Amino acid sequence: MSEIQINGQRHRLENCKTLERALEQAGFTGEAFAVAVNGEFVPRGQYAQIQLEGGDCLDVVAPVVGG
Amino acid sequence: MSEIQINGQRHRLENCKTLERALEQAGFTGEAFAVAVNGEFVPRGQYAQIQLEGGDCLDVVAPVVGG
Amino acid sequence: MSEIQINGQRHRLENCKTLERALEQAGFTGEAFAVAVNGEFVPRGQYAQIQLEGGDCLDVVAPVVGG
Amino acid sequence: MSEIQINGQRHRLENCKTLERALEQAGFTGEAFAVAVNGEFVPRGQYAQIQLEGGDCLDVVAPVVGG
Amino acid sequence: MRDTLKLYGREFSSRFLLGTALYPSPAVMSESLAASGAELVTLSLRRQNPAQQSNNAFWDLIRQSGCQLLPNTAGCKSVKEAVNLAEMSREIFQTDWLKLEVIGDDYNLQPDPFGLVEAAAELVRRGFKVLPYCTDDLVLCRRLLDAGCQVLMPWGAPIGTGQGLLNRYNLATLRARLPQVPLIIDAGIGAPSQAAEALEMGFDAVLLNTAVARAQDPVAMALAFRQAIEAGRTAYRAGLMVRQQTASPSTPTLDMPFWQQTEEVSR
Amino acid sequence: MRDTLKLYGREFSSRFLLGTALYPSPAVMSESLAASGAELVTLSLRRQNPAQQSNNAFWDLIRQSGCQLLPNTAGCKSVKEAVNLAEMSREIFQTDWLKLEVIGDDYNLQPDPFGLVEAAAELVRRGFKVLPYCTDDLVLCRRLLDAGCQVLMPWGAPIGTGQGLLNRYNLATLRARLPQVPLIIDAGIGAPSQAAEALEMGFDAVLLNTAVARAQDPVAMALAFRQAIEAGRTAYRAGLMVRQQTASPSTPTLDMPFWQQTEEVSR
Amino acid sequence: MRDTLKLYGREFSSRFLLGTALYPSPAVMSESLAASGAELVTLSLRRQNPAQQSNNAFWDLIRQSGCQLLPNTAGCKSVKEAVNLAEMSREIFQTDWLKLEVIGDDYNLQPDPFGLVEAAAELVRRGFKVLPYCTDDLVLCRRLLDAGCQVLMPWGAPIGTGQGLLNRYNLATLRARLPQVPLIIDAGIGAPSQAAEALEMGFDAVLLNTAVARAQDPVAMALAFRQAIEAGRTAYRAGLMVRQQTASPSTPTLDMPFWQQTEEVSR
Amino acid sequence: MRDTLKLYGREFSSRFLLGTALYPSPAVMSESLAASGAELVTLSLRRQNPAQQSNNAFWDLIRQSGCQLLPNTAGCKSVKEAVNLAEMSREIFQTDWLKLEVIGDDYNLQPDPFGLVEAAAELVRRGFKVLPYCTDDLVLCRRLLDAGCQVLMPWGAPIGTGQGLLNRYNLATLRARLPQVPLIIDAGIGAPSQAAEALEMGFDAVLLNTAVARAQDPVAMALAFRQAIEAGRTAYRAGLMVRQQTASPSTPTLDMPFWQQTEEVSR
Repeated sequence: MSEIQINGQRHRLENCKTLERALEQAGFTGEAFAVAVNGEFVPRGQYAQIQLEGGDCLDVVAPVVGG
Repeated sequence: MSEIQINGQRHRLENCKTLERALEQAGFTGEAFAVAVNGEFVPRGQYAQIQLEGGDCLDVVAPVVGG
Repeated sequence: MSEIQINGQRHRLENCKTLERALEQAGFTGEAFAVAVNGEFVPRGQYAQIQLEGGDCLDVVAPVVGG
Repeated sequence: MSEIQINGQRHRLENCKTLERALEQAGFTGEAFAVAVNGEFVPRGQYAQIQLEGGDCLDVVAPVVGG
Repeated sequence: MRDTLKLYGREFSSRFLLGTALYPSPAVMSESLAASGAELVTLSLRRQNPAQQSNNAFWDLIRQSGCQLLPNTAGCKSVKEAVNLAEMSREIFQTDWLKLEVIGDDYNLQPDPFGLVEAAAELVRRGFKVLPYCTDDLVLCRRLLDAGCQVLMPWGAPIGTGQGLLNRYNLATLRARLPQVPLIIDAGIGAPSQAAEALEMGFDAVLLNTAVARAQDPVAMALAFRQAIEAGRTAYRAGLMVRQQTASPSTPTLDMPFWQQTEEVSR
Repeated sequence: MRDTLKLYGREFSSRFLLGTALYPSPAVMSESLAASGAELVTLSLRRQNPAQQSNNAFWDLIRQSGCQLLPNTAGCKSVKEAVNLAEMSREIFQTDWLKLEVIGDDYNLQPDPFGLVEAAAELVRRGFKVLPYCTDDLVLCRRLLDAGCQVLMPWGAPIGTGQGLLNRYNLATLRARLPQVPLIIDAGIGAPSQAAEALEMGFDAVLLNTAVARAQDPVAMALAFRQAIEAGRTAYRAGLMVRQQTASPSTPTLDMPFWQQTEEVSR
Repeated sequence: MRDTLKLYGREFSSRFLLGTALYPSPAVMSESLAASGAELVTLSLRRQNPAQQSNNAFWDLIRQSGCQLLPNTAGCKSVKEAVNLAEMSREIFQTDWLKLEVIGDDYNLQPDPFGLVEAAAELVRRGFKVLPYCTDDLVLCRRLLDAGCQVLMPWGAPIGTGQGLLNRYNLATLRARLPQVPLIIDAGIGAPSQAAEALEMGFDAVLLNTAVARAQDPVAMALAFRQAIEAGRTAYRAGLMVRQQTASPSTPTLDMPFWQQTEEVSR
Repeated sequence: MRDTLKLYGREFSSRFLLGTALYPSPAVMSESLAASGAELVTLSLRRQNPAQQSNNAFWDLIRQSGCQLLPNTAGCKSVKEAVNLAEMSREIFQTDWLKLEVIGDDYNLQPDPFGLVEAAAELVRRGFKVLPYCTDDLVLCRRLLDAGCQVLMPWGAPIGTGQGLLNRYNLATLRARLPQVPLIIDAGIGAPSQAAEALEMGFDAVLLNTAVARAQDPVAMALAFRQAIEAGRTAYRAGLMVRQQTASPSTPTLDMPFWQQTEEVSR
């Protein structure tokens, strides 16, 4: 059973192999976030195609205050 | 024939012995000036009483710009 | 029995009425000090003549470090 | 008859084809200078081997004051 | 609660006192006064020759401006001169308010601390409301208060230099030690940023002339100073951040993405 | 003719860019934005855990503010991080405007001149409108222009210090040598007087955050900065007086009364 | 021709006057005096209780140092106090030289300009050679000269702060306007570089205490000040370069090699 | 233990590096070198026409001075120029030490951070001991260390201006963050007091030229700088007093006489 990381947290990568499913499973819904896999930005339109592999590192980011 | 000074200029002091007459004679009319005799302020109300003497120094001042 | 002050401390003024005796009695000997009575400097030469009175304030000062 | 430049001045490049001869001809003798051909440093030891061509730009430099 | 400037029992909404000299024309002067929002303007007295009496454009414009007059004793070097010029001002301008100047040096035009205290005491006795042009010397300032002055006007720099606040240490000391006294920075201000800083430091107002009159566009500069002085006062009341020696991020550092990559980078 | 700030072809009437971090509350933030009159506000992206998704008060308030968004890449230390965070910003915020930060040191939070130029070039290639947070180094600034940046944002002092304009010489050089380039002082400004000075020097705008958010009253301080920035700009256009070394009187010296007495005095 | 400091007709080869207070021990004090090369040292008088009379280590060491004594009136707030303490000094120390202090404020320890002039006049009458600790106020300085002082000692900053020269403008004015008067910067100097700057400006000497006594290694710091003061004086006499606004190369630009390549580069 | 300056494994007792340009005459130059105590002197290379070869007075004097040579690459704007001029220096001067200059701007003569790092890396590869003339940018400085430089020479201000230490904040940061690296302030120093301050801040040495060569008396000024640099170093090692915000008396306040009178006074 392989694993991925989402925002530095371990997640079990079950039969869901696409980025889209992994995000759903992890509870990311709606529009207000963006994603990078292994430090590379992935446009929202490609979530369904992207196949994840064990060890992949996802970053899911949302708006915060900034200076 | 004695003399007085008005604003540093010599003036002949004829039979007019009062400050009031001296000012008239020198052409100072209206309200927009004030007077000192020998460096001492003289209130307008006293012009008629003040007797001038030869050598008296009058200052007649009016408003100017200032910082 | 009247009193004097030396450097802010009360001292009994006994039969010694001169400044000279008062200083001896208070233990001030040698050369390395100077004296003021009631805030007025008293030259060393006058110690013997100066008669003290009750309530007199003596200052006895000596060299200290300074900037 | 081709030409070279030495320190920005035109020089006729006659039958002397080596850097060594060109320098002699131009009057550079002794040790107190260094040379670059077309902006590339040429060690003293190579003067005899280097063949010049028309259009070559020589820099011959010597010590000067500096901060 | 409105934030007003209180001087000798009167309230002013403007903290900008402006001089009337050195403008390219009387018209520019009165437009500048209007743009500045100043409620107190300085002016002076000089010898007049009868011929001039008729035309005194500036004087009419000042009266039309509706500003309160603050006559000065500029140029006086002795107590006697200052006191008598003050009396003449009071008679002509019908006001007992006075910007007291006793000049101690012809070159730096600084106040004479000794003559100033003596003249201030005499003029207070005579019922004047004295606003003394003084230095940033705390002891002098206390002497002026003892003499009966209720407002002080320390210099920022010599008149007409535009050098700004030359001795922030002394000025900060004045402000800290005389918290209840209205303090007006008078002279030396050359730029709106300098005026804003004076207000940020807690000074109550600024008085100037040259920096406006000698600007390329005096009317616009009068507005700039008005804005800067309001800004400085607002900032003072809003409580400036504390200056820090070391940097600290504004954007949150927590939950920064890519930290794995960052590690690689640092490897 | 209206005096507007032109950045990448857009016109802004405000010269005050404000950050959204460090406020005591989202409500205070949005009141401060309103008081500041800012038309461009900075914000950022951080890792989110799904639970938070629901409540994002600040984000709703920003959108309501109607301000244009200027996402930053705060915290990025490598070109790769900055480029990818920029892409994520563009997707979420639907804007190709970017405040580019490539941080070169964790303590002074200064820009990394080398990474900055490389990242700027790549992001310009990708169609971003890059506003780089840079130092006051003229050569760096020209490299950024060569890379395609049309606006530069040199620091005044390290982020969050409030030290103001640490190197006036370098900043004045930048302004003089790049007269056509919009220059925005970004970071280090601690007081409105400092912002006013930047505008007086000819800088086109100021971007800050801590000095407002960490004021005792952020909303009032936002207003103070707004006033000071307007003052500084007005002053720049009005032409500041030339600073003088020696004093010169504003009140006329001619026709001074009492000169006889003066003589006696001086005798 | 030897460059000496002339004060009241005496010549000194050292331009460094040093205080004797605040040292970790009397031994460190006397080593510091030796290292400083000072020829004039300040000390004071305080109430003594008879018990102490015996041990007065510092006093013996001072006498052994061979330095000339400059007693001060530190702590005096009134003319009467200063005058009487001066008389006591003269009797004990057998010198009519006096560093006159009349303190006007307990917090900034500044001179009281009014009491100072009065005390100076009285003490000059009584035959003292008065070296007044004064401010940088030109008018005050002239009053002290009128009172008969032949040397002035303006402060750089408040005693013990080490803030250096707070008001360079006023100090430069003093130096320029009183070219013939020996001027000694007294108080506020915290670092040798500040002392050097004072001498570079043309001041004749420096008097300090805390910066040496409170250094981690007072003896070494005394030497550092000695070197810096000599450096500043040497520089003043050697004529400093004129500060330039724009850069200019030191190395010749003529005959630069590679200009062809340079052209290519710039193409 | 002797306090020496260690650069690339060599020890120097002098912390003053001096340039050889701009002197009124070769004789004055060599006297100035002698007075300065400098052990390292900078010089350069320029195109020569054969006629000059014979008379090269300065070059003979330099060799007689016994100083170690530090050739510079002044005027080079590209990496190629700097590298080739460096090679020519090494051949003529028989030294692999090099003051590396890659100029990024003709007006402020600042270093080009980008070309500088590239040239430094190449020259280190070629076996040079590189002393780069750089800015006060911490990230640039670290890149130069990564490139193999063992000494850094940040500017104080642009060459020939004499403006001193323009950005104390950045310079203090450099010193604090690179505690083990020899740091030499190069360029911009105009007065010995500025050099002393640099050493007090912990900088290891100072390199300058114009301030000595353009003094009215260069030989005396060379001595003044030598003294000031020694003073600053001594002070740094002796531990400067901590600057205080408020005054504190040096003379003891305890046992002040006359306190009764004082009371009366204060009544």
